[in-house]
Amino acid sequence: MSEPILVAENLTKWFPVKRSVGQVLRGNRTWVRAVDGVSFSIEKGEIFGLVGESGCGKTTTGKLIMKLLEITDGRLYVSGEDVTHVRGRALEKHRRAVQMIFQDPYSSMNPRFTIRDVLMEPLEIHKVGKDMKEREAWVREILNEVKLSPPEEFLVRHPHMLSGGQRQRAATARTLMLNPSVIVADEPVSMIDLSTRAEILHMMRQLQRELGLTYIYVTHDLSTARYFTDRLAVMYLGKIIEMGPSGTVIDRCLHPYTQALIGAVCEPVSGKVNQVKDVPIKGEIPAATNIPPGCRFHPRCLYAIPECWEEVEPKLVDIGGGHMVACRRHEEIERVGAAARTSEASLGIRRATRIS
Amino acid sequence: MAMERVLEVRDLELHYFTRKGVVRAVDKITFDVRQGETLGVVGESGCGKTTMGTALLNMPTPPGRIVGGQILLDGLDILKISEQEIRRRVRWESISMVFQGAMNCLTPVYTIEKQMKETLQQHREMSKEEARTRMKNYLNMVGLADDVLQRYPHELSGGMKQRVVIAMALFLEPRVVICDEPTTALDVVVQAQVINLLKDLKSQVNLSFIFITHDLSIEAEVSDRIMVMYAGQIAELGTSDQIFGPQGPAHPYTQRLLAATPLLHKEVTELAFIPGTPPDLVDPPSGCRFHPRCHVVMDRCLKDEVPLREIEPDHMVACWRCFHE
Amino acid sequence: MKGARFDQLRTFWAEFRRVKSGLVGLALLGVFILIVLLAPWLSPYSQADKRWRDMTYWIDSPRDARPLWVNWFTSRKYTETQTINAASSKETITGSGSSTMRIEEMEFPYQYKAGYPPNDIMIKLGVTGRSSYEVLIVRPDGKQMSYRGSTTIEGAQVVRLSVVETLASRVYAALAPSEDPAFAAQKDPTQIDPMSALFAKAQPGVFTNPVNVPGTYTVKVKLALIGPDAKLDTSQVLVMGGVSGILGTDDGKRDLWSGVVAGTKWALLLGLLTSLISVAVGVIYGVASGYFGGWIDALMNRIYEVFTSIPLLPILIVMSAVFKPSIWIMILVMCVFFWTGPVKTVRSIALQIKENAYIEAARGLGASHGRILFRHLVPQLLPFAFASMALSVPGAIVTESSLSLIGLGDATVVTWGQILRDAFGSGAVLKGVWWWVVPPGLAIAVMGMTFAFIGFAMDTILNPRLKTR
Amino acid sequence: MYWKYVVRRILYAALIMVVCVFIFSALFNTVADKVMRGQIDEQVKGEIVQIQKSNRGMHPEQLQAIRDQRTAQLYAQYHLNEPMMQRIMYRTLSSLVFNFGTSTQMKSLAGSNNVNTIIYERIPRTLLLFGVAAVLDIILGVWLGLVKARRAGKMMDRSTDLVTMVLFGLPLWWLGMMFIMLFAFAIPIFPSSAMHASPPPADALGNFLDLMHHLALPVITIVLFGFWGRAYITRNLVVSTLQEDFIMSARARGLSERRILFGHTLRSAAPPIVTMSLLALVVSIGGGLIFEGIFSWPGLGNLYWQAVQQNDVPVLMADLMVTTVLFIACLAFLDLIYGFLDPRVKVGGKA
Repeated sequence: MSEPILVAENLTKWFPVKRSVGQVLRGNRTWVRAVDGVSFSIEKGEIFGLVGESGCGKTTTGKLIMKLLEITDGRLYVSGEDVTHVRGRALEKHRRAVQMIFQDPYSSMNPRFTIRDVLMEPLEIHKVGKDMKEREAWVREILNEVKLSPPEEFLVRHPHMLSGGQRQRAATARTLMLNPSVIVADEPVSMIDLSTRAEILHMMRQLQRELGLTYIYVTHDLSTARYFTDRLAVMYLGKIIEMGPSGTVIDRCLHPYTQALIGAVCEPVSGKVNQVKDVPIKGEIPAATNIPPGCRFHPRCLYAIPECWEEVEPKLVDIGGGHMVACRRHEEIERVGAAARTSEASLGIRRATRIS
Repeated sequence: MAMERVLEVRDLELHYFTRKGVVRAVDKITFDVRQGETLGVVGESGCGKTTMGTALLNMPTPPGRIVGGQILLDGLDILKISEQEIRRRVRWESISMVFQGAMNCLTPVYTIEKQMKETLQQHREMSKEEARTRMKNYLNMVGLADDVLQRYPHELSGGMKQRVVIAMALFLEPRVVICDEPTTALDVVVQAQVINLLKDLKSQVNLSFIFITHDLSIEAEVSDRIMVMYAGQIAELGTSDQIFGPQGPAHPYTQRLLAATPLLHKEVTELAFIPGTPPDLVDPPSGCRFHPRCHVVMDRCLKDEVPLREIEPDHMVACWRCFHE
Repeated sequence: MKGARFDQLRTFWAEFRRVKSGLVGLALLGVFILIVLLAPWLSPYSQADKRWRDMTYWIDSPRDARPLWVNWFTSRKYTETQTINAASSKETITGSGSSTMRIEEMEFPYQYKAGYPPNDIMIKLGVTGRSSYEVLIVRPDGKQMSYRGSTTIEGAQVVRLSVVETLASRVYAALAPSEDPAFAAQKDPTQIDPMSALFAKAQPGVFTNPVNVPGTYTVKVKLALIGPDAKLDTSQVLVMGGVSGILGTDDGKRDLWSGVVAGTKWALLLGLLTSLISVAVGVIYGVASGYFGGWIDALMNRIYEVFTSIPLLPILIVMSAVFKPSIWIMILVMCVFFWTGPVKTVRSIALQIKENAYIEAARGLGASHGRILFRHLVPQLLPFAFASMALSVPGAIVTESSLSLIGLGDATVVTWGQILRDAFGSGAVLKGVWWWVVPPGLAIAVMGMTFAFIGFAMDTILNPRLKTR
Repeated sequence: MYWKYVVRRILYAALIMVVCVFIFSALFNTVADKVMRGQIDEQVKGEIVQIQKSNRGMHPEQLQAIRDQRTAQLYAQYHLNEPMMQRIMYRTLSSLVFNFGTSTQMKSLAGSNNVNTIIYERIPRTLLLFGVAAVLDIILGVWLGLVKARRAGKMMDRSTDLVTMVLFGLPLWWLGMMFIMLFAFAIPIFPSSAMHASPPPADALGNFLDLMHHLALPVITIVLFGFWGRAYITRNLVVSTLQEDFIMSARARGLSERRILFGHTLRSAAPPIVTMSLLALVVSIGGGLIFEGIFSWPGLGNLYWQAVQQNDVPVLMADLMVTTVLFIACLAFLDLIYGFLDPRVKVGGKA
């Protein structure tokens, strides 16, 4: 095993909730526990997926890694260095090492900038390159890298003159300007048409191989996560509840929440029209201000027993092969689920095509 | 399947008259909706699927205008009757619609009860008690408690609003319910719940759905027949088995779209994609509109406009490759 | 990069060009700017701006005269104001040395063209040294009346016939015989209107119901220059008519057109300066408030609310009454209360922009707050800033004129408000002196309209939702 | 929930008022002090003359001592010898309890020189004039706005927009002058000034009609000047509400156009329409107060003219304070209406 490039230890982000005067006087402090103690480590050249529903803290985790938000508690190491509370020069270094691709390609670039302005900005901020000429050459090189060629044609365009896919390529190009080692990709394809989605992911993977990049892929879409990532962590209410190699987590999931998530996914295969989807979960996601005691998933869990809310929250435990799960009943669940799984796996049939 | 046709659309044309020129958003499409089935309409953004949905209510958003074709509702052309007639006989009475972004489809200043009652009273003569019972019945049917009636829209979560809107679309028992991306803004779990709800309702009430979405996977879950749209036209129209079955779809566009969708329980190393971007509908490509992006393009595709033809029972395709002449 | 900026300007202009009212606004603005630039050539009284309140500067123009063009619309014409130079002059020298006396005899023929008689006739004698004079007026019907200056005066002689009391009695003496004797006996000679009688037909009713006779009225002046050093330069007779200039005159003889032209400069200056400063402050305040958020936003909001809770004009009135500011201080004080205008909108726009991922992207790249504010946020707000600047210009002008109206303006400059104050103060509204009240107000209105046209045009471009097509 | 909001908003208005009064007190501290010293000196001088009259034999030095003592006593009574900050606080406090002292020149109708009396008799008149105008303005404005919205982009919409723009930079009081010249002199159908004919009609009905007659021209001026602006705001809000999804949804439900326009569009746009129109109106009244002077309408606005002309600082200050209080009250009232109309505030939730 190689050296981990990014390590998060008990990463925590609590946002204070706006309070009324009365609450301040009574000394009530409430917090939105957006990220509530998350630990993982990512190796160089790995694609690590963070999946979960909206509000589970996956995007906040991404922003903590970017240091766009102050870390409330815990530690964050990049390339072995503690960057939890860095400032000044060290933060600048961190900014060059870790970059981010945003979800919405339509809003991730200033509409008044041309692509040249967009790509020049990181160089201007970090004063990279001797002169305009050198910078411009670098910009062209990167544009070729993300397959926006010929560069001349794209340099003078404004973002609105590009298609969604092209925009996301340009956004990727921007992240590459500073030679980063880690890229946080926050739902990079969720707003792109299905027909071009695969193209973007393909390009990203190619870049990863060529440049030795490490990705943190934040998404709610399990299907692309399975396709794109090496390892996967499933988050619920600010905590990782299951983590491991992508195939294992999806095909042999043990946490009831992961099971519900997977059950909810739609797949383009026939014969499902008259089947009711099996989503083993109840109720709605609680607010992050009011996290249930014990196991935070227990109010929605179909397997919950009194221990689940009476005793402390279960920790992530390794059950072999790097597969980790935070559920006290995972062994029983595994036994029950083994039979059902065989039928589910058969759904992934290869489709024949008429032409080609 | 020889089921009764509820809605027949013939050569429907809807154009947007913009400064840039005439956008042919819906360009001569012909299809029908049968009693008790769900017809899925799928396509990329900007292919005209939502526009088509509003056209069925004869409610194009300006600067759009229906410029040709027929919409036959049980044989009656709703494009020929007066606005008042449409309001009385078509809208909600026969065809109701769950709009995209249902969160914004409830008037923020009224309680749910007021909005539902208002709609009921517009179409049905009934006592207060009857109305109340009916509203409660339908709310319960979509899994909501009675007390939702007294709430204002902002007091409900997104999923609840979605359910209210669905309840409202159903409670006049129309012939056809158009659902425009009813699950797009929702989380995976809630989305699955809404899909289950729709499936459930379909088994309870005998009405037809038109289910518009950009996501093929969802169509596979809900639709009996699937209509694939590309650039304002129908590319392929077939049953769920024909499209998603082992045989696979016929149109190269559908094929590629399907191949671009990753499968959850299958290790896939390479996904397909379609190069290029959808065409500008002010000046669409000649011949087959898909030809610039097609991987099996022929000479003929560039020149001749391609008709929609039946290649097997219930399976229509608009592709020169598929016609054996 | 320069090219790109230019491109955006061009698209904005292309959009703007479609809004006709906006173009009209721009054209009007151009006219106003031309008026300011060409003021010295446009106004007959080029020093109107500096000497507006200097009564001696206006001595040569008629009082309460209507605009010239009024004659185009009335059947009975008002006399035009005109200057008559001596048609003939004769010099006789008597005595020598210190008792030298030169008698200058001059004739000023005045062609009177019926209608209303002149308001006044003023004889200006450009004398250096001591002199005395005698005036003889010869009417077309041969009737004459003379008047002699009572004393010898040092320096220039100015005779205003309308205020010379003895003239009234001379006119009376000359015309009373023609008047109905019964009436003439009752009439007090000093109570007649000498000007109307002077130009009236000698017939009964000459004092009560005068019928004006056109013809040549000659003013003959006999001037005695006393002493060897006494000299006569130029002498003129000014007929003060009932109409004068493009916009007439006020009761202080000031030419209103010159006043309105002079006011244009101040209106533009104070309007643009106030809106520029206050919008700049407001935009930066709003952007900062929206961008930083948190307690900074909360604090800035509170300050903003205090400022908006104070009624603008009342506080300005009291401040002006107490501190008596100059126009520059006034502009500054207006800014203190005007900056709140764009804040709320700017803040909400900034909040919206802030939500865009590119702001976060810039932060992720390590951009400083300053860079994000001035490179990403402020440029986006520039079109809005221009629109709100255009829309706040009229407010500043109206505020200044309101303060002036109530008597709190800077009296050293001529603003449209000052002119209106003089008009209202001297009862022009109640006397119906419309040519004094209408033009300055109309000027304010047209300038307001100019900026409203421009501002609303920009506003429609910026709010596509309001577009109807 | 709504009541909690009401209480909070009123408390907040009170707080803002305190801050404003404090700012005024600090800003005009020096002038107010000077005026007060002048008044005290005047009063003491008068008292000394009285003393001189009653015991003639008094020694000048003795008189001077009495005078000094009396002056010092009064200075102390009005806190004039204290440090500046304390004087400002004292002034703030006395202003907050509406204790504005005595005027230097002006008198009330009854001849009192108590500033309160002078101010109080004017408040109802200003409220009458602008209240009547505001009601008509809103009614006409919303009506025209709806008509405009229904014909958005048509001739009628554009031409009224033009009027709005033409009137945008026009001083209200100038329009008043024009109307006086037109309708009080050229075509004398309205009186040009004041609230009542002099002498006023004796009977109640005649008195009322006389008041209405005098009220008519200023009210017409304000309404004709302002309702275009209200229409413009209403039109824009209605047009943008018409583009909302819920309107499309209501139309799809088969509701009648009338119901959509009045029931859904207008009702949903009502909170911003009401508050934005009223806000614009209140602000324009803040700027239009001196309009009263043109019509010699004896209200608070006219008081500014008179106080400025007579240089009566206490009256001017008091007028400012009272205007500000009314202004803040109006703003608070606006928010309360908004809260009442918008269920998101009324029933809670994000607002």
